[in-house]
Amino acid sequence: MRPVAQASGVSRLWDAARRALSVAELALGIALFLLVLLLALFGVALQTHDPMASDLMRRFLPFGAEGHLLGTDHMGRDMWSRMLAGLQWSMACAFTANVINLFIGATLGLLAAERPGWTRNVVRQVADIFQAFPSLVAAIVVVVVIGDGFVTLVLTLGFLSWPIFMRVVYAEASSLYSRDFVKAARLAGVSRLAVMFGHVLPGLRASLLVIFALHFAALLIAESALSFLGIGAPLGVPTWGNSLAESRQYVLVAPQLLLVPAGAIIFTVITMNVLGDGLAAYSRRRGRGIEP
Amino acid sequence: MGERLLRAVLPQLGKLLVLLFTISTLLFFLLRQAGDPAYVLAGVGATPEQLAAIRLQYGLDRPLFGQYLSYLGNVLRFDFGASLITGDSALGTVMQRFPQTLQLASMAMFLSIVVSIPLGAWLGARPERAGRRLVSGIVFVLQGAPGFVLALLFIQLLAIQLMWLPSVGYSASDWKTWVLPTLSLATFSAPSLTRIVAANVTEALREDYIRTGRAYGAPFHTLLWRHALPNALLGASALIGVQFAGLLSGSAIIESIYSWPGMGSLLLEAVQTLDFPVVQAEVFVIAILVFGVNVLMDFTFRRLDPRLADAPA
Amino acid sequence: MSAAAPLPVVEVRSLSLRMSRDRSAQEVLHEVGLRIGAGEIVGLVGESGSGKSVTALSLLRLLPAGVARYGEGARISVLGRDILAMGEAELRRMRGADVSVIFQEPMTALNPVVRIERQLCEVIRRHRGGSLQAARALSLSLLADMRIADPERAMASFPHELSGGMRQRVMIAMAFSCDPALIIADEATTALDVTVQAQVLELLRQRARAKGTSVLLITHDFGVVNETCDRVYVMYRGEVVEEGLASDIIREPKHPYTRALLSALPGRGLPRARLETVAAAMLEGGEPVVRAAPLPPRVLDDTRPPILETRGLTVRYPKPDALWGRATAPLPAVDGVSLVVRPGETLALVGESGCGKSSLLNALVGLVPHEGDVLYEGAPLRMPRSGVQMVFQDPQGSLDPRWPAWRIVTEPLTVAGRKGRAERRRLAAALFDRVGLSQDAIDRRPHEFSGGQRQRIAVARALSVQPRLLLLDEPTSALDVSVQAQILNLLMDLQDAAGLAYLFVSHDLAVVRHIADRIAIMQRGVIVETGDTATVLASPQHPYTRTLLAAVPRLETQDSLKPIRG
Amino acid sequence: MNPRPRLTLAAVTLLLLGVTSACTEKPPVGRDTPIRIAVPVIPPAIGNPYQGITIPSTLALQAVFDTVTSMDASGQVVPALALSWEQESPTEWLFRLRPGVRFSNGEPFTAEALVESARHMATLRGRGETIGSTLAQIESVEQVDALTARIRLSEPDPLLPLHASIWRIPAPAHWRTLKLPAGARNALGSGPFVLAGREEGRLVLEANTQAWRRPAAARLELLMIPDATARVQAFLSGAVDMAMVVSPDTTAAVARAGGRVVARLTPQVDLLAFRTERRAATPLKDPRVRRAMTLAVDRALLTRYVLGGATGPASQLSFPGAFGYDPALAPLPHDPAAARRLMAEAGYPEGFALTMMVTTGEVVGDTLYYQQIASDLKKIGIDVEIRGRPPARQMQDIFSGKLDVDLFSWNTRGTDPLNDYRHRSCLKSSPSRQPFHCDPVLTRQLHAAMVESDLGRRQALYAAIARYERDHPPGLMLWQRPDFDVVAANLDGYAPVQDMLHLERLARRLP
Repeated sequence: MRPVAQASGVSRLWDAARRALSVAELALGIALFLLVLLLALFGVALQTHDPMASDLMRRFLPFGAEGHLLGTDHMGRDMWSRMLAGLQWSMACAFTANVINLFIGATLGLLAAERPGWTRNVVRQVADIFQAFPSLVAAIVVVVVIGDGFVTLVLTLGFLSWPIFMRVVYAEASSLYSRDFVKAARLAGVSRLAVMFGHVLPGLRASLLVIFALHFAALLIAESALSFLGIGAPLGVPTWGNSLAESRQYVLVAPQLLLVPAGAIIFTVITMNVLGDGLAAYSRRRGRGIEP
Repeated sequence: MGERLLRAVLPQLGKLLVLLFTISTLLFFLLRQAGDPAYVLAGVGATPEQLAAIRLQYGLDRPLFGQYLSYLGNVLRFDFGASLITGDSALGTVMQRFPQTLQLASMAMFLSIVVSIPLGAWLGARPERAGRRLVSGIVFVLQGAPGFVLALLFIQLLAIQLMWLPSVGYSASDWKTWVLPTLSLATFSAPSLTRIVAANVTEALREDYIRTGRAYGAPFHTLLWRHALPNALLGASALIGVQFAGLLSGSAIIESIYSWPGMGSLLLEAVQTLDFPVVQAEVFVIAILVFGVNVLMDFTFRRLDPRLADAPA
Repeated sequence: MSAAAPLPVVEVRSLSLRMSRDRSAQEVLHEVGLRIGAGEIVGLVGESGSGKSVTALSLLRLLPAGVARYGEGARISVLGRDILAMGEAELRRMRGADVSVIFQEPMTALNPVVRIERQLCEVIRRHRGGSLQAARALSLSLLADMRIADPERAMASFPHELSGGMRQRVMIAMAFSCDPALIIADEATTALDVTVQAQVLELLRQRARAKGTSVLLITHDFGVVNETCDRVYVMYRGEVVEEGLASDIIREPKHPYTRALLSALPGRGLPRARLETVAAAMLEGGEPVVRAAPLPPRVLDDTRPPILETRGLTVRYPKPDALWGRATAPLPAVDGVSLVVRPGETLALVGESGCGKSSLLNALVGLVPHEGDVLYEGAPLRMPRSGVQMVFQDPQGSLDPRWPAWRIVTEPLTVAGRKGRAERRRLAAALFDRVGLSQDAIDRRPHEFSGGQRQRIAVARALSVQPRLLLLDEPTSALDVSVQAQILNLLMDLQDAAGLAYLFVSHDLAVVRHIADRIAIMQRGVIVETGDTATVLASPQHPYTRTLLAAVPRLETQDSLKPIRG
Repeated sequence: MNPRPRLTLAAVTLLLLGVTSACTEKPPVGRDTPIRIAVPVIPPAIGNPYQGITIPSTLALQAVFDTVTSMDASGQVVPALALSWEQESPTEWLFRLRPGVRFSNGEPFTAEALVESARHMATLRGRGETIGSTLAQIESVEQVDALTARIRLSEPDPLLPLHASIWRIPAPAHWRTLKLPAGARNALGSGPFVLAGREEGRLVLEANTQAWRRPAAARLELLMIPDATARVQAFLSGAVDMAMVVSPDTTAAVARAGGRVVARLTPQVDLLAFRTERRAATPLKDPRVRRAMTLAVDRALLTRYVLGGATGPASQLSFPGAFGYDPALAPLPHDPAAARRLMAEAGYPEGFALTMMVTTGEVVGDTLYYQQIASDLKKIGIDVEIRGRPPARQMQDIFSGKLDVDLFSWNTRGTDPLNDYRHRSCLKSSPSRQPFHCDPVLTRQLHAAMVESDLGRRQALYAAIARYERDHPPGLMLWQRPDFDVVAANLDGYAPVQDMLHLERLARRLP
């Protein structure tokens, strides 16, 4: 028997990347996301000032004044540097909370899809309850009771908003479980675990990515909203929510202070939305390719 | 008819009871964990005797589990006790704020629906046209802008710069005070609703029955408004319940920005002052409200969608 | 215009059409010519992708405007009017009034949230005007004409409340509602059961003849053409390759494609003869043409112990109850079925949709709970079991789209123990060889294969663990005729080579007649008749078997199925 | 294109236009136009005179009720409901009351009102209310005659007349009919205004024409606007005539709109208190470290740039006008070099890490100076992590010993500093009340001052404590807290005295 040619992993990856970039929406999303990611990871290098260093003699400087690209805030701190520092905090917070969401949601969703009946009913009821209850209201109660800080915030957001993942995973996994290739695998004697990891999880990858990106945006908003209400990030941490809350007190004196964190939040959220929509468009197209 | 209603309500009711039990239990222990209400009641200058007296008066000296049981018993009778801050009935305090929140949320929901459905249908009908792409882009950006950020920008622009509208405060008789909060809260739901309606309409216009309609000479507007839109809305309907929960979330923050005397700002106050009975009553009311709305939606759309009418819940 | 040469209802000349999708345009029609005379029933036959539906939709310019681009010299004239030059409003006046369409899937072709009454009356009032009462009265009489038992109730119903046959009758009523000159029936009966199809076709033909309406009948089924059409056009890859009187073409096809298509049909020649696959060769480069050779006599030993046996197999589905949980449905889906499959033979299980054949299959493999015994080689069958493998109807759904083919076909092998990647690839190549696929293709993913190739992969996977019994669940119903022929050939070859036993579930009597040794007819969960295939088909005992056989559209008068009808 | 969506869009546009055009008109101002005041909070128990200490939450109470005594601008006690008083013994005082005063329901004001009030403060509920616990030394009141009351104390209080300046008296007969706590909404007093109406976030007060403090304005309206910026906006848009507690940074904007921002020094000193009792090893146990921290913070800079120069660094936990304030005492200077030396001396040349707990939102811009202080401390090597916590929660944690931080925001309030010492020191500790700063020397001094009933000697002892505390700081003494109010140019009579605003003097100057 002659040897069989096989495609190398690298070239397959390259192919995938080329295909991904061929969807304009996704290409834009990836470009924006990379920008945000680079700013988050290496933004420290771009900081022109210490984001915490205050100078009460130089409060409320306008954009571009005295080497402050975006001006200074009510304590004379550099807005540009603070915006970059805030990006880091927001991204870290939203990412960690999202991973917790993903983990809980995917586990429960898979469990519910894999074991119809009692388990599924309980999981779906719980998810219903979590989803029906206004999550910000719940977060307010929990964060205030437990106390603020990164860990509280991340855990609260992480444990409150997983149902969206659970629902998507459940719906998609259920449909995958009803597909004939899963039946075929089960009939061939492939174990439940192997089916889950071999057939179901890879099939969920695209949707999970989409939800991850879109929910990331929701978590960014939730984080900044809680910080804005003064029950999220600790005082002094230069998050955008904190900046907004503080800028708001000086909106009559220096309205531009509002624009920087507001613009940053809107830009980042939209980036994640564009990325999510792009991923969705891409997977729809891929889906059409696979299943004409 | 009666049975249909029962079918829609009964499973939801069971769910609601489970939810209420879970919430009340969680809240009780969570809030007790957070602090001792006696300190709240006594205030800064309290003496030990005062604290003891207060504990005795409010039954805080009994074992925790005993307190929990009697609390559950009271909850069953809708008795959440008196607010620790004002001494008023906690439920009464919440219900006093309830109409304002309901008003705000309903106005925002109404505005969202009134704007989103025609706009979504218009956008979804011919999504590829340049003008609509532009509008879609704006809707997309609005969807990305968090409602509270927009609220701040609205205040800055419409209230401070242009002085068109009052920036804060609530007056039952002055509708001008309603405009900005409603507008801000509507931004929580309108953009996503618009996008979903648009996507559903586009989707529905690709369905076979639209092709049938075209094959039988139906003009485009008939296909869009009478055939595609109803189907598209049924798809979007499930979202409206979720949106309502989202609006209640949003109202917490919008109410605090606009000093709107509703349940959302009450919750923030009550939580920060550790006014446990009010927090408990409020969370209860919100849970019941959300489930009420969901049941209503479920029931309504069950009636509207013939395919669901006979199906079990 | 003169009385002697009546104007044709439809005249299509050199119709070329490009359609764009995802920024790439593709020619889907090339120089198509078509002519339908008044009162004529014309068939348009072809396999999927041949362009027959696109041609039909072009008659009313129903293709999405931005996507379809007509060629330079294309001319479509309907009732003497130039369709391609018409304005939108003028077209709308024509659609449904002069020309109406019946689509394949009546469930989706009717608006699910609008009552039948409104959908019918809307069309009538749009083209005929008049009061709502008048439109209602007309609708009722149309529905009555369509032999709908309770027209009032049907009017008040939503589409989902009607059966498939009823819905299609409603569609036909709608098509006739404005007395059109032409009705386009686009695979109008494909989704229906064979008995219902016969009734609906009959209705359509009678009504058209009575009203003098022309019909353009789009189908892939030569039997339907034979029973219904006056003339026929055969399409292949966007071109009309042959046209003429239906009976002529079926008797003496001139174009090689038509010929191949006809000879690829099972049930015409001798059972188990190799089917011609010229069309397959034209489509996807399968095996070369092999003329039917005389078959070796098939030796089956009825005394050997059965490989699979069921005794009193019963399946009941619990029905979700509105308020208080679950209750059991009164009628079981499968009711006391006893079957025997012997080594090396093919038992066909035949029935219409909903008869319980899928439930039976699912019960066999343990996917649904059942009562009664299932014995494999004399012992209770417990899946998974390497001796029993299954092939599903839709190769699309039965192959994981994310896996390369070599992983798919060797998946069952991994159960016994870990095997190295190289080892698995080697085995995959061998399996590919066995099912007639190129070994180079083992790295491709399912979407890179055609439908028939995918079904071969599914078979290869089943073969990987050397089973003795294959459960085949409608393995060819999702495939075009030419591809079906290949798969049937493959299955017969494998059976001959390895002595496999098949439990072949199907609704297609022609296929069954071709491949099965024995046959079991199933109706409402019960086996109503069973026996040797030739015997049962030649002299059916049960009335249902007779109805079923009578309903199958026949290709030629000397068809062996014919005597049953007489 | 279907006309329907276009119509909808047009309708929405029209609606928006209509909204904006309708909003530009303003009602004319007349004599009966109420004076509208934006306040951060209107407490629900608005009618209960025993709740609340500081303005603006007591604004309504000050309008409706009279106090037993009052204070002038210098902090001296002056007559109010009581015309004169004398100390009969260390624990007995005789108060002579103002004749001819009537409550707004017609009840005459007599000693009976004081008797009833003291009775209420002695009840379980009364003890839990703020005034009841501040005036806890009052044991009972005896009616000597209609206009003479004898007050008996549980411990000597030479400053009782001063303390009585927060003692507001409700109409006794009416008070007895109220069912507390819900009844607190309806209490009535003898003050210049009566409660005329209330809805969510709004309180209407009408002139009490019978009052001995005759009001100049016919009506007052209090509007609750929790957000400081929003209060200024309300003023800028003409919705209110006064806005209590705003940011001094808005001065320019307010001036452009024809108003002024006035600083009002409140009777409290802001303090970032050291929790020296937290654990054995805390560096805060060392007074040198505490002094170093005080030296490190540039309080003068903060007061100049952030508090509009309305106040200056505090030298003691007391303020001009308070009993025992020592005007001669100078605050510790800003001297980072000296601070670093002290740190090295104490064995912390590299500094250390601290957690600071603050409650935000009580004072406008408070987040700013907490962050600035943290930033100053960082310069001498002290890393401060700031955490926020709701006030109620913080109080409770402080006293129950659960507070796991090193320093926290606190303010010392009132005209008698001893009241504050009681709370924070181990002067009077108990299982349910953990002291957070327990210096044995200080405790001795405090004890001596507490039992001293001679005013002059007591004052000297207070001054000694102030000196000791400056060099052994119990916390970062910041400054006497100023509040800033916005007042319209055409508004007369705005003259606050410590926590008192004479609302009866407010009047609108008509053009």
